[in-house]
Amino acid sequence: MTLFWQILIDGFAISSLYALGATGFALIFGVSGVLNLSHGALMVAAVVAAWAAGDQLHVGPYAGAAIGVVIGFAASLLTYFLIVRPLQQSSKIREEEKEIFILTATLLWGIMLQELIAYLYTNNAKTVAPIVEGVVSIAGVRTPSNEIFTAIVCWLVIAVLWLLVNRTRAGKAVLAASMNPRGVTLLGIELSQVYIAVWAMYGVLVGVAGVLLGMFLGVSSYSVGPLTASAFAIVVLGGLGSVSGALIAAYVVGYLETLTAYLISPAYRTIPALLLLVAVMYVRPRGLLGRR
Amino acid sequence: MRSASTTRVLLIALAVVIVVSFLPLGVSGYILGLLTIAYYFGVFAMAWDLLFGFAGEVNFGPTFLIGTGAYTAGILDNLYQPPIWLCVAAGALAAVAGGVVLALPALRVRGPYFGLTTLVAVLILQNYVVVDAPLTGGEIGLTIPDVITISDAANYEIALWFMAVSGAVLFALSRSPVGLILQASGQDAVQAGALGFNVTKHKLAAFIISAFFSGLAGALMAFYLSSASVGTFIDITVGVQIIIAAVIGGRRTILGAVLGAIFLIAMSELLRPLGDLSNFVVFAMALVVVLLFPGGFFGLLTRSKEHG
Amino acid sequence: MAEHAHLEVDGLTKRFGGLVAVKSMTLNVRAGEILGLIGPNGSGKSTVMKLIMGIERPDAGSVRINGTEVAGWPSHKIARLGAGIVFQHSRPLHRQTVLENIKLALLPDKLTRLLADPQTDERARAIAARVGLSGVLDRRPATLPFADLRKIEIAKAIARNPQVLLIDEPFAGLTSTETAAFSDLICELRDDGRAVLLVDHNVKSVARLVDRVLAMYVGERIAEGTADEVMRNETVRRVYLGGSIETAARPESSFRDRTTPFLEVTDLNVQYGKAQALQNVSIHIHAGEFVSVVGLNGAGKTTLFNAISGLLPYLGDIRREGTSLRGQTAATIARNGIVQCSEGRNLFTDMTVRENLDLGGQHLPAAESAEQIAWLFELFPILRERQKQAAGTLSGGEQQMLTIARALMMKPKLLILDEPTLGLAPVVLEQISKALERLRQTTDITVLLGEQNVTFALPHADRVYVLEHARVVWEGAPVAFAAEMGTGYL
Amino acid sequence: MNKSFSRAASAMLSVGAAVAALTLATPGYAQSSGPIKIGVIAEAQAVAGSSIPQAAQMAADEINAAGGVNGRKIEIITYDDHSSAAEAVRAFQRAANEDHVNAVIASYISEVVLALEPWTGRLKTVMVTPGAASDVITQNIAKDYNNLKYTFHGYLTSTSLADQVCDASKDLLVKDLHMKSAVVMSEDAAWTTPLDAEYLNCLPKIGLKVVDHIRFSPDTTDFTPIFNKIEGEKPDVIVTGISHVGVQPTVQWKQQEVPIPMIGISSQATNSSFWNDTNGATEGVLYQAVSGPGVAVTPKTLPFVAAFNKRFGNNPSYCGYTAYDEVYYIADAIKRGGTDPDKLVDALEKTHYVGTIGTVEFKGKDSPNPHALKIGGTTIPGLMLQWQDGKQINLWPANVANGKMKFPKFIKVGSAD
Repeated sequence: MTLFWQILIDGFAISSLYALGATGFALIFGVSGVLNLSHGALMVAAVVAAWAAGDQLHVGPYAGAAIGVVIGFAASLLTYFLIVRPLQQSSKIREEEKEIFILTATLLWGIMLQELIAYLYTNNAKTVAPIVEGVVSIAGVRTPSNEIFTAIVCWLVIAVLWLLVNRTRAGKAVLAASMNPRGVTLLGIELSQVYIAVWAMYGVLVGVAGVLLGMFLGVSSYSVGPLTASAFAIVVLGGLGSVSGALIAAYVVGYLETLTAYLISPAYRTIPALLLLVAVMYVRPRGLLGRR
Repeated sequence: MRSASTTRVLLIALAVVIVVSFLPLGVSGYILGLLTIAYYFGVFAMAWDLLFGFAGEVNFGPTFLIGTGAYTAGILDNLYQPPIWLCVAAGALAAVAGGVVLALPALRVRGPYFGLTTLVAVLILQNYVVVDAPLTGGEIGLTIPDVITISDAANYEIALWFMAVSGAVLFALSRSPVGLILQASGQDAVQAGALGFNVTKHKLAAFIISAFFSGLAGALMAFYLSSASVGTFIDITVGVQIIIAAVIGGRRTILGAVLGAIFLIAMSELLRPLGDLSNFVVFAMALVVVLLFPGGFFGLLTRSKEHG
Repeated sequence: MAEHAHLEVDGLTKRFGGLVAVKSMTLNVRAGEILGLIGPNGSGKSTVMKLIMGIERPDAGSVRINGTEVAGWPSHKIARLGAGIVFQHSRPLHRQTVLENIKLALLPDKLTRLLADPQTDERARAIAARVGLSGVLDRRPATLPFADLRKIEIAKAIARNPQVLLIDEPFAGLTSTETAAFSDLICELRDDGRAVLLVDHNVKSVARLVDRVLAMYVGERIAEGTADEVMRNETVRRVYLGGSIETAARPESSFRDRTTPFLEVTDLNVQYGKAQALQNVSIHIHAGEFVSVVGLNGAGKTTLFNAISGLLPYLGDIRREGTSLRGQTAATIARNGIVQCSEGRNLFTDMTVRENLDLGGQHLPAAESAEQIAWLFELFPILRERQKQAAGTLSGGEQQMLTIARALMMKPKLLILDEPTLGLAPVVLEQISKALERLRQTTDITVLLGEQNVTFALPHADRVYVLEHARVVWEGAPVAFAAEMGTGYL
Repeated sequence: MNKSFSRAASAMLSVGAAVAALTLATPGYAQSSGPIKIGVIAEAQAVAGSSIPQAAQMAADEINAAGGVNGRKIEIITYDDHSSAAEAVRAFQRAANEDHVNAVIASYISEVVLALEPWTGRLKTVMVTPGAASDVITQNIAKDYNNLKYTFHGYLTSTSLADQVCDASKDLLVKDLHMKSAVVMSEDAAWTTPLDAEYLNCLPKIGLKVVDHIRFSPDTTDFTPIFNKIEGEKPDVIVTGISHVGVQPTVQWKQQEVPIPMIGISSQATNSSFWNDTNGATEGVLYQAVSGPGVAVTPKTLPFVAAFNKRFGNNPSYCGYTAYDEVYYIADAIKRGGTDPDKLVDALEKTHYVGTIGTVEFKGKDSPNPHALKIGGTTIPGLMLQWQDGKQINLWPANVANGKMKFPKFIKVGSAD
């Protein structure tokens, strides 16, 4: 019985973190059709910034976390203005080829960030000073408070995002753009501003997800690739362009990994999720909730 | 007339290859070693370009094919020590089988979905290699007891002529009727079908050919290095380098991919004095090429008026 | 039927979800015959073509080519059996020359053929000569005029020597001289003894060529016979021209802004790649006026509207109240009051009706927005009932009403309606028509309506333009339309 | 047309040009009377790796200041391999063929060292690794001695590491704390296979019953399930074998307040920056090392650490100690045997050198692990350190201990006396 609760609680925390990380990735794809392969690098940049603020500037955990989020935000906008927008607006590249160019360029950009981070702060894994410490007992399972904190913040941020998108005018414009960009233009809303808004929202998401990841698990510059791959996998599993699909997929992957770690062996942790992904691609090529 | 031009390009390339084949007379083993690796990478990138540039399939997993070839050859040599050519052939065949496996989803799903499937294929192979350490050597790599030769010059010539032959075959293929059909299938499968072409058959063939050369090159390179490891043959960063080589060399040119591969490897060596930052600079240069010169090196060098 | 028909289609049916695109279609084309398959946009004629070619799989029915049943086959097999298709859009290989593009079509479907047959070159040249491409053999498609690109498509289709040839909108985007040359080519192909199926919007465009015409409407056959017979057919006339039309046009002199009309479009030219989508088009609309632009699908209506909305680059001038709109973003133009209900509707399908409307009113203060919604619910009562439903779950007619309502939320000075009747049932048309009439009478809104459905376009209009092959061919009062343009429009 | 193809030709000629440029860019040949060259291949971005060239350079400077080797100066040439085996092979080729080094000190990563191993034979160039742990390195030498004898393993093999952990545990845990059971927790990797095998062999011998043996994927990020499982089994101690991971399990061990101490191999814990990287979560972690700050393993240890700290502003990583010693004993071997590779191998095999981590002696040709370091009392004793308040305190062996074992509050150690 304890095992059941352990799996339930642990799976929930890690899945929430996956969900938050993948939400931003799904949002960007949904609205602007960009698969941002520098995703992992942006997250790591946020973690390392938060760590460095604590380690070198000796700011407290709250300020450190805030600095991490700000760096994630800034890095996201930089990615948009420096890499994505010039390619989207390029007249030299045929429309149908833009996708591969954006993929390649964001990939390169991600590797550049990774190299730069390793250069400045070595490739050692870093953890962000946690905001809450200690453990509490839930249903007989001793659970780190930080794990609960992570899950709560993830859901708070997702909830805020939901409110932002569903309850504010600017947010609705973003949501509308994900369904029909032309329709948004026809209603007098500048798409370019919608894109900036969405990359800004994405930046905050990446920043928060990164900092939480840094507190909960820790990352190194080597995590860039795996983080991008996991967000990509979750988003595709959920169905490209579907944020709710991404949320469900995050929990499927998170729980599958946790179940494997508990019931089979931690050595095979990621393998069932990968096999599931391949199976879904064969049976339901558009993902769980995919529309496109 | 056009076919004459293809012959002409091949003749020019042959001339360059012959000139370059005399390099062992004048340069050190180090330069030869560098170029040996660059030539194998050139083959990887050319094989990728056949799939992407002609069949229109974005394959994030070239290392799935390469790794399959390298590890099959290496494991076989480790276990039974058959003649080396047999190991290499087995590597190429295993890669072809891998290519067929990879092609199955490609015929069903497209674009990013296919891209992800290929990525997952790499991750699964990587996991397998790490988990099945008794057979594969695990994360520290597989030591391959036999070598083809330990002479720098001989290894260089093997890589050079292997690349030349692969390049000639792939290039001729891309300019051949089959290449034309492949390109038509990649660009517009509906129209190609309506012209009477079995798109599935041609795409499958492209996967098999790409896999064959990838696996062959992987197996040969493994014997050259006397070891195979995840970091040299399978890791996604290796795949990324191959893709970048092909893109900055010039997509859909086959031969451009070789330029890209040599550029990447030569640059990372020339920039060695920069130490830690050298990789950063190499990738920044590649990014500039992608942003400003979408046609790549080959595009820059062969740009004719029609695009102007 | 004495002759052995080359193409026989019987009971062909295709459903997309709940929509029946083609319903029990039967047709046949004999060797040496041209059959014109016509129908307004959305009638299912292109689907018929795709079903024959195996690009879509039929749900029921049979397709026989030279007596062989091919329904459900993959298209490459159907092609090899002797069917060929000329697509409307040309998609040549860009890096290859014209000659190589033609050679492509001559290649066998074999992996072993690494060197082209020596005769291939000769045959490709012969085909090129036949379609009139000899002069440009070594050029790349990107450097060619549009008509030559179409010729490449024809050349590719006939390279495979098909016994059955399907041609989609053969003359779209061509000038009249080019059209004539193209017609001759198609006639020659028939005289070779091939069965040719031409698909187009109206009888007129193919009348000179065809031996028989088959007219379709919402997936079904409505008439078949010679071009003349079909043109005289009552059902066809009703589909294309509607019944008797009552008009309520106000004379142009009754509008106050006579010297500087609200919107003035002068010498507008738009190119899509090589194709001329609009050629020297000039129109104007007065404040408060209801202007209809009538034209078949492909005539250039949507292009005209998109140019006005700032969605396309163009040559010429578009002025609003004397000020040029050039340089303004599409969103600015919309915010300033020129609002378009586009042909594709562009609804936010996963949002509710209410949310769609709210987005339309997002530039308004909250109170004003609520007021506007209340008024719109009166205009379209069904939307009030459906307000919590996702837009994507509405019926076609409801979606159209929502599109119009959403545009009206922006309190437009000029409302552009692009094909609001597309794919809608007559009952729904009636409702929308009534709403428009009410709008016209109760507000001083200016409307620019684009339609191929004349019944819908004329009653409200004060003035009518007819757009044909990228040009304005007629301008006048609605009453004069039937008399002056009626037959030409069929 | 012709124009575009002449451009294609020039495209291909530019390949030749690139090659030519490379050729011109390379320096000239070294003379045999010139300096003794030692190549150092390591990644500077990694904490463990960055100490290697620094310590090597320091040793070279000291030797040169003292007059060099037979009057010849030592020159250190460094190559960054970005921890990639492929890049390391290129660097090795450059070192051997282009820069004509006399010996190479290379990498702390087993994958890289194993990839270089065949090249030592092909290019007949001596290589000593300051940090890789895999037993396979020396096993390969046993299989093909004539070709691979140029490789020397200048650090402990996995089996040796496990033996040292057992020795220390016997004194610290069994004798002092009366512990009876253990769980072995290792990353699933080739280097831990012999390590775990030896753990399972030696732990019962010292009186620790192994109640479970957990191997986890090296790319694991969430360790909660693993620690939960271990807690359920109520062992007295967790014996670790971790290297690729380090920060993550340590931080989560602390966050989850796992009441069981960790002892064993934790490569990252040897880094002086580990306290900061884990934000102090490493408090109480016990880890094996060959050296430690403030621990006078030999009279040379502390002066080395002080000089290193003065020059580079931080403590050397474990590879720093070994790399420093390696330069010295390579120089010593050259002094005895000259620069001819085969003679250098012979001389290195006879090495008896008191360095910073103990006395370096290599196992002989007939051992199952030729060219591996001899370990134990008179050779390399090994240490067991513990992180306490941001400092690395040595607890074992007793003669060089500089502190007492203590654990954070959440650790429950039953019967401490």
